[in-house]
Amino acid sequence: MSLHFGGISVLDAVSFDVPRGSIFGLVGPNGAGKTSLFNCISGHYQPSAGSILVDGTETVRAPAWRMAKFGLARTFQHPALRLDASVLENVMLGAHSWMPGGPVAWSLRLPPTRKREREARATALDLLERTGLGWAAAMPADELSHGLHKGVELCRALLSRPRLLLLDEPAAGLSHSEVEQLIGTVREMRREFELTVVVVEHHMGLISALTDRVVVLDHGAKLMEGTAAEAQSDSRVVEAYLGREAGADESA
Amino acid sequence: MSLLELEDVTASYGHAQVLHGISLSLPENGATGLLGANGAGKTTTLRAISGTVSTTGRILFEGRDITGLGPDRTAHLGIAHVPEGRGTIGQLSVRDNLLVGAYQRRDRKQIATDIDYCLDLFPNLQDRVKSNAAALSGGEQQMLAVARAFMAKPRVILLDEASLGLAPSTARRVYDAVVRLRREAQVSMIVVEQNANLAFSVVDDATVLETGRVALSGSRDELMGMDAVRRAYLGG
Amino acid sequence: TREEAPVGAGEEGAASPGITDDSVSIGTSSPLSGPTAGPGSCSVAGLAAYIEAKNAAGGFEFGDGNTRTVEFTYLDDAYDPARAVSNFRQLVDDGMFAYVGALGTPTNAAVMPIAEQQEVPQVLLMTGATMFSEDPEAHPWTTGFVPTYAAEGRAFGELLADADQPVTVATLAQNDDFGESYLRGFEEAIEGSQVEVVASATYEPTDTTLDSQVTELAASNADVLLSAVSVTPLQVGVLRKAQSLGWTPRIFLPSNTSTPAVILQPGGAAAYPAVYTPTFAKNPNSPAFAEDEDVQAYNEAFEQYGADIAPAYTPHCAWSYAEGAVLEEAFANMEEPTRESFMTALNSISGFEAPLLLDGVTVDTTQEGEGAVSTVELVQYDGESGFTPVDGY
Amino acid sequence: MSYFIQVVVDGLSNGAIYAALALAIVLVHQATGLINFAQGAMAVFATFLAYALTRAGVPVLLALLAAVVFGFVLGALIERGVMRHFEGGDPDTAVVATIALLVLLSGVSALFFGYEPHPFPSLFPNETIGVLGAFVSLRSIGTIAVLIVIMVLLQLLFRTTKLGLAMRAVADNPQSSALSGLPVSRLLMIGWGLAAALGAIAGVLVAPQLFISPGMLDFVLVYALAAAILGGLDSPIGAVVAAAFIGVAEGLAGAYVDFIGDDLKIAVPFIAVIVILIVRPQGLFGRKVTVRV
Amino acid sequence: MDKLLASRSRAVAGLVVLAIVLVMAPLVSSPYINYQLSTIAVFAVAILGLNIVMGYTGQVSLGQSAFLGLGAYIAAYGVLNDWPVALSLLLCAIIPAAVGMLVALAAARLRGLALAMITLALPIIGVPLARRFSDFTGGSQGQTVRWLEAPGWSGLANDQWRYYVVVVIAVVAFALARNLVRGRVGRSFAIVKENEAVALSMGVSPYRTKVLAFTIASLLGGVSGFMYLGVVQYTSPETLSFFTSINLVAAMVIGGSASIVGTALGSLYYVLVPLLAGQVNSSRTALISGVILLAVLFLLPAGLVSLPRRLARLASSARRRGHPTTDPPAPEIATPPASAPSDAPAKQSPTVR
Ligand SMILES: Nc1ncnc2c1ncn2[C@@H]1O[C@H](COP(=O)(O)OP(=O)(O)OP(=O)(O)O)[C@@H](O)[C@H]1O
Ligand SMILES: Nc1ncnc2c1ncn2[C@@H]1O[C@H](COP(=O)(O)OP(=O)(O)OP(=O)(O)O)[C@@H](O)[C@H]1O
Ligand SMILES: [Mg+2]
Ligand SMILES: [Mg+2]
Repeated sequence: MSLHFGGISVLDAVSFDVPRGSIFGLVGPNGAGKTSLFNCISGHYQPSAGSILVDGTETVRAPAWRMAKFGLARTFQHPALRLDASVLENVMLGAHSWMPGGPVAWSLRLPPTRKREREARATALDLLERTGLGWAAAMPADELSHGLHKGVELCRALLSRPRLLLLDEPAAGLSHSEVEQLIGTVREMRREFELTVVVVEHHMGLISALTDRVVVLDHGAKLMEGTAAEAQSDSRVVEAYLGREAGADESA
Repeated sequence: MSLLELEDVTASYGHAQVLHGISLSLPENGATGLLGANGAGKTTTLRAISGTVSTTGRILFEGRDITGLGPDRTAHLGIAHVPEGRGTIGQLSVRDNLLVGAYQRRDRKQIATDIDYCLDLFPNLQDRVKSNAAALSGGEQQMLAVARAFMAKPRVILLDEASLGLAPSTARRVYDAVVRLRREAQVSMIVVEQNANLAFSVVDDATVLETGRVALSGSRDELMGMDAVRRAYLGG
Repeated sequence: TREEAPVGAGEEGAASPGITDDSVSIGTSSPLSGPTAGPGSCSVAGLAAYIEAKNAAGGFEFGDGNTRTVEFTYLDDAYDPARAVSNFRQLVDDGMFAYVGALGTPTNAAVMPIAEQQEVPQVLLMTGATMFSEDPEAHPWTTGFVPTYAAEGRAFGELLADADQPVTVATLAQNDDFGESYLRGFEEAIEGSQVEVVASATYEPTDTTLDSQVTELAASNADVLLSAVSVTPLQVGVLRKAQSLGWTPRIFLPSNTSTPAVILQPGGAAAYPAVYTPTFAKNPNSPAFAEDEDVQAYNEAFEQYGADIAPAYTPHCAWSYAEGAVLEEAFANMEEPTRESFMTALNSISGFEAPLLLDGVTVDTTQEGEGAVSTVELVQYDGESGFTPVDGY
Repeated sequence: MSYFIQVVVDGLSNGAIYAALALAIVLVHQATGLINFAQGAMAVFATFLAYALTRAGVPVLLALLAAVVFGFVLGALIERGVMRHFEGGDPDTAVVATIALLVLLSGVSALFFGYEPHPFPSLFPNETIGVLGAFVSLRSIGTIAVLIVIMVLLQLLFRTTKLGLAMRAVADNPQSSALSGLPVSRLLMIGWGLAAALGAIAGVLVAPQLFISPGMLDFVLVYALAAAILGGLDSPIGAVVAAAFIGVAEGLAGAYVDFIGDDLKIAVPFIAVIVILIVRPQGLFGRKVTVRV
Repeated sequence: MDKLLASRSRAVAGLVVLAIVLVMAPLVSSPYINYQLSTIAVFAVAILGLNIVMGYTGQVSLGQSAFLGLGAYIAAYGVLNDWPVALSLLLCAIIPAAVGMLVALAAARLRGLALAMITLALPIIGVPLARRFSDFTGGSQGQTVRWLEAPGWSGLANDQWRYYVVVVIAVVAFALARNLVRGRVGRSFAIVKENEAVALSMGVSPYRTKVLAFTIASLLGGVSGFMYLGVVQYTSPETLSFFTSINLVAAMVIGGSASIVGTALGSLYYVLVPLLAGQVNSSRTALISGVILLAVLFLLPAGLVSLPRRLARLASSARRRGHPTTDPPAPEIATPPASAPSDAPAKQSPTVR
């Protein structure tokens, strides 16, 4: 798969395969094209060439908003929430893709819509509770600190009942112990919802602890693929990405 | 005498008070870290200093009370704040962003040199000097925000999670540059950093915040020696 | 039901609402803000000046022997029909006896059916739209004051038709009822004569300039330009543009956009072989009438009671002042303090010489299909600040 | 042929009227990111000062200068006293505040001068010259010349000066700009002041033709908005080109397409603008806003 | 929970009182008051549409008056051709909705001011069109009707009958709109306003959502046109003028963007302020309305709807000053430093402050 913007080549013939049920890591230096790759999968960008198969279905031509129906959900590198709305209301958006009914049904409040709304609310509260955000459900999102927005986004993505979850730097801005908790949550969720997860992260601790396999991107091209440990000992990866001492530091 | 002194500072967003009396002091050419859980008030403390949140108490900079001065005034005095999240001016090019950073300066020639220095430090930016900042990757934007603070030639630099979204090697490079800045240009700094390993590699001492109050503070070695701190921030 | 019944209709002969033994309440609504506020304010200011001056001099004599002061209330509708209706209803609610002299076609059109249902006089309207005077049977409570636009157009048509020689005409008309009636009157009058309309254009009152229309008309090189434009700056623009294109036809201007100081002089009208306009009232600012008694009375009254409402002069100021006198005349003939009696009195005025009306122009409310003033006199611009009577084409 | 040229020339001189106000809209948008519905009313307000001065016998050029200075002060004061209150809030509220200013300033102008249009002396001789078989008034030529100068100056201001850069930065992201030491409030004041001063020039240029009245620019504002948006909102050149396009398209449609006629000719430029925007949402000369996910 | 129930029963009580007031009002008021109340209902529905597309979905629309006018013309045509009222109402909803949808289908890919420009063109082109097709519209003289007169069985006066008709329509429109913006569709509006990329990732098509919002707005605009004709009994090109649109936008923001109650307050404002200004001084209405508009914006930038909230805030902050409103519980995750001070008493070297 490739992607160009004007003259700039962002992704250059990248291919890889994510096995069902695995947690897959995507790492690489800044500007390597990780987020852009996510954007291609989620349909926000149209790849210049190549194909993307989700569960065997070609999705490159599908409009982005249909991707949720394919069971795809993602978080964003910069959390994007409705700051004026409550945390719960933000999470509830996740239920959009599986809730039934159009404008007519909703303006008449037909019984099925009410039932689904209650159901979604309960699930949303449950998810918030389990990610440690239950106390914030009723608060406006802008009263939460930056770090907590990530958690809200995760809940929103999970509420859409995804099969494939794309996480873009979920640990950015979290302290060490918070990262530990995040790792726990993701593992638990994967088990429970039979998720396949692709995660972009610079936090090598998280990558090592969480992922089954990683792909390393550099300048839009695939540098290597293997386990996290393999990646961290690969000299090209250390050179291009980790930097010598940092690599040693982080793998501690 | 300390360069920057916070005395019993409180801060609030609208009606919600989030800092409840923070005191802190940053010596000339010093570097201090701010630690704390999400929502502890680290960002808000930095905002109080740069004047982007409503504040009471006393904040002294070079002995002068700067409490309540707006961000442009504090910036003018030499306090550069690298904010959390997207701190770039999206619809300006990378170069223009750097020029904005140097707005207060008059030394044209030196500005050009400094831009080159920044682009050198972050080769990613070099390739994209002409594109809009908003097109950059997350990490590239973070680099640009840091570089813009450098361009201001500040006396104090407030770094709010400057390594956020940076690749490990790049993060290292940022902090190396910060250390060099401190050594060569006598810049003092307050560092907020979740990656405590990085933070402790540059600071002399640190303060731990907890729900808007100072929970403890001490020198780098003292803190690193404490189990609780190590467990929470260093993962050891 | 409540609304169907005329407001306050009571037993025979009892006083209508809004009138007591020593006062009567009169209301109006006109655009006092927005683009039409100039004429709108003037159509209030002149009337206010007349009424207040008369009140100050003791009040109005009524046909039933009482002398009453007139309480005059005016509201702003900003040329918005919904607001005009609201104002009308408010005035009725506050006990208005009659609604007098409102300016604006759509606003009055919106009020008309309600006035009818409630049997409230909506009279001496400051609009020349034919709909307010063409069918008194259907709209017994509504009358117009100024000559209909058609009457003005007709006067021009007659002038040309009478000349009995081939004349080519270009017309420029506002794309609404004003322009349409103007042209209708004109075309009716030239029917069967040697006068031929060779080019015509229209414009929207919101247009910024009419250059392109004038350019188009100039291509016809017609002998006469009938410029039924009611917007001051646009009319000036027309006069300037035509001569700048080297086209100097004889010009016909409507009565509301032919003030020498504001339109003719800035427009350079002296460059044209002749500029005609219909008129029925004296221009109080014209030196020619400086010694006129009516004008002096007007100036005094206006200075005191009207200038606040309308800081700038448009002919509507003089017209609505004259209207005050017509109102007085109707009051004088009103035998009972009822709206019916008022309407009867008002509809039977004829040959009345109101102040500020030109010699020879009289008020006649008995003719069907016309406003209270229906005679217009064509005058010709003298190249300075006045007019001279027309001596034929 | 000469008829065609005349129609085009007329269209251009109409376009000049729209362009004058469109430039002010572009300026304030570049400096604050807002659309200012009161732009016309502010211009009229300043032009009334010039009007009062000329009536008192001051030469037009001096009156113009006075109006420009007054416009600047007025704009700066409005920013300081009114608009500052709405900065950082919902932009819709700020835009409605400009609507309030529009109503209020028209009301104040009317308080002193009434709603009736008054003649206004022209800066340029009231003569016409022949060009290519068409007649052009010196006033139009003068207006266009002044506009082109302003357009170039604005382009230079935004693209090459430090002030222009700072204004763009503030309009885009006031928080980050302030942290870089940009005097945000002063820059916003300057932006409003300059836009209002420019508005005053526009007012004095067009008043001889439109006559001065509180509502003089109300409807011009609609055209000017269309021109500014079609031009790309951040491009002075774009605004002028778009205004010329709108003026000429309207004139040609009225002159040559019979079924459109004089009443509907206004639809032609507006529909053209719509079609162009659908194809090129950033406008003719606008730079695409970069949005990243 | 108790709190919830309490606030719920308070809301129900409020609604009951409101319903009683709405039902009783016309019986005790003069035709003039009823006219004003009816116009408030008319413009409330127009502003409601505007609020859906602009307040909730974030798409600037400067063309709402065009749909208002279109609806009024359709209704007037219906009166002249003796259509049943229900048919008129239906067509007044469907035709403007269809027109709005067509415009939106072409325009909804745009955002911000480009979109505003397109909506701005609607009244600009609409006015001369209305003049042009005078067979249908009555041209510039407009269309006068006698319509919606009280049937004999009702025992009501016309003004009362009309009041009930428009208030019933308005109440239904408000109830439906309130439901709509609360649930799934409302959330899709909100996220399109906030961030189209997020909308996409959550399965919301911004394009379809905008088209939907525009369609609903035009539908409500058309319905309000129907009501307008019923109340004013007249329509003309002035009804769809551009400046009406601008005033509607101002009223919407003044009432409260993205708020159902705010919409009603905005309409109240739209109708009452000119009256108020006229009471003060008819010759200075522009000045006075401008001052009032600015003053309200200054005091309540979030709209009239925020008045109770603001008063409550003021009152509560006066009562319990200095007490933080929301205290997040000590986060469980970050316990170590939280307990550090007590674990490590003062004899330890770090300065504990
Ligand atoms: N919409 C766009 N327009 C122009 N360039 C783009 C666009 N999107 C991405 N790019 C460029 O593509 C490159 C890759 O960006 P991307 O965001 O995918 O990087 P990344 O790997 O996620 O980096 P980071 O770790 O910093 O987030 C960057 O150089 C970026 O500037
Ligand atoms: N705009 C705001 N309005 C109201 N409350 C806010 C706002 N921003 C932050 N807060 C609250 O202030 C407190 C401190 O937030 P702050 O951003 O300073 O935390 P932090 O220590 O920087 O956290 P993080 O590590 O997540 O960045 C938090 O409880 C947060 O909920
Ligand atoms: Mg990225
Ligand atoms: Mg923070």
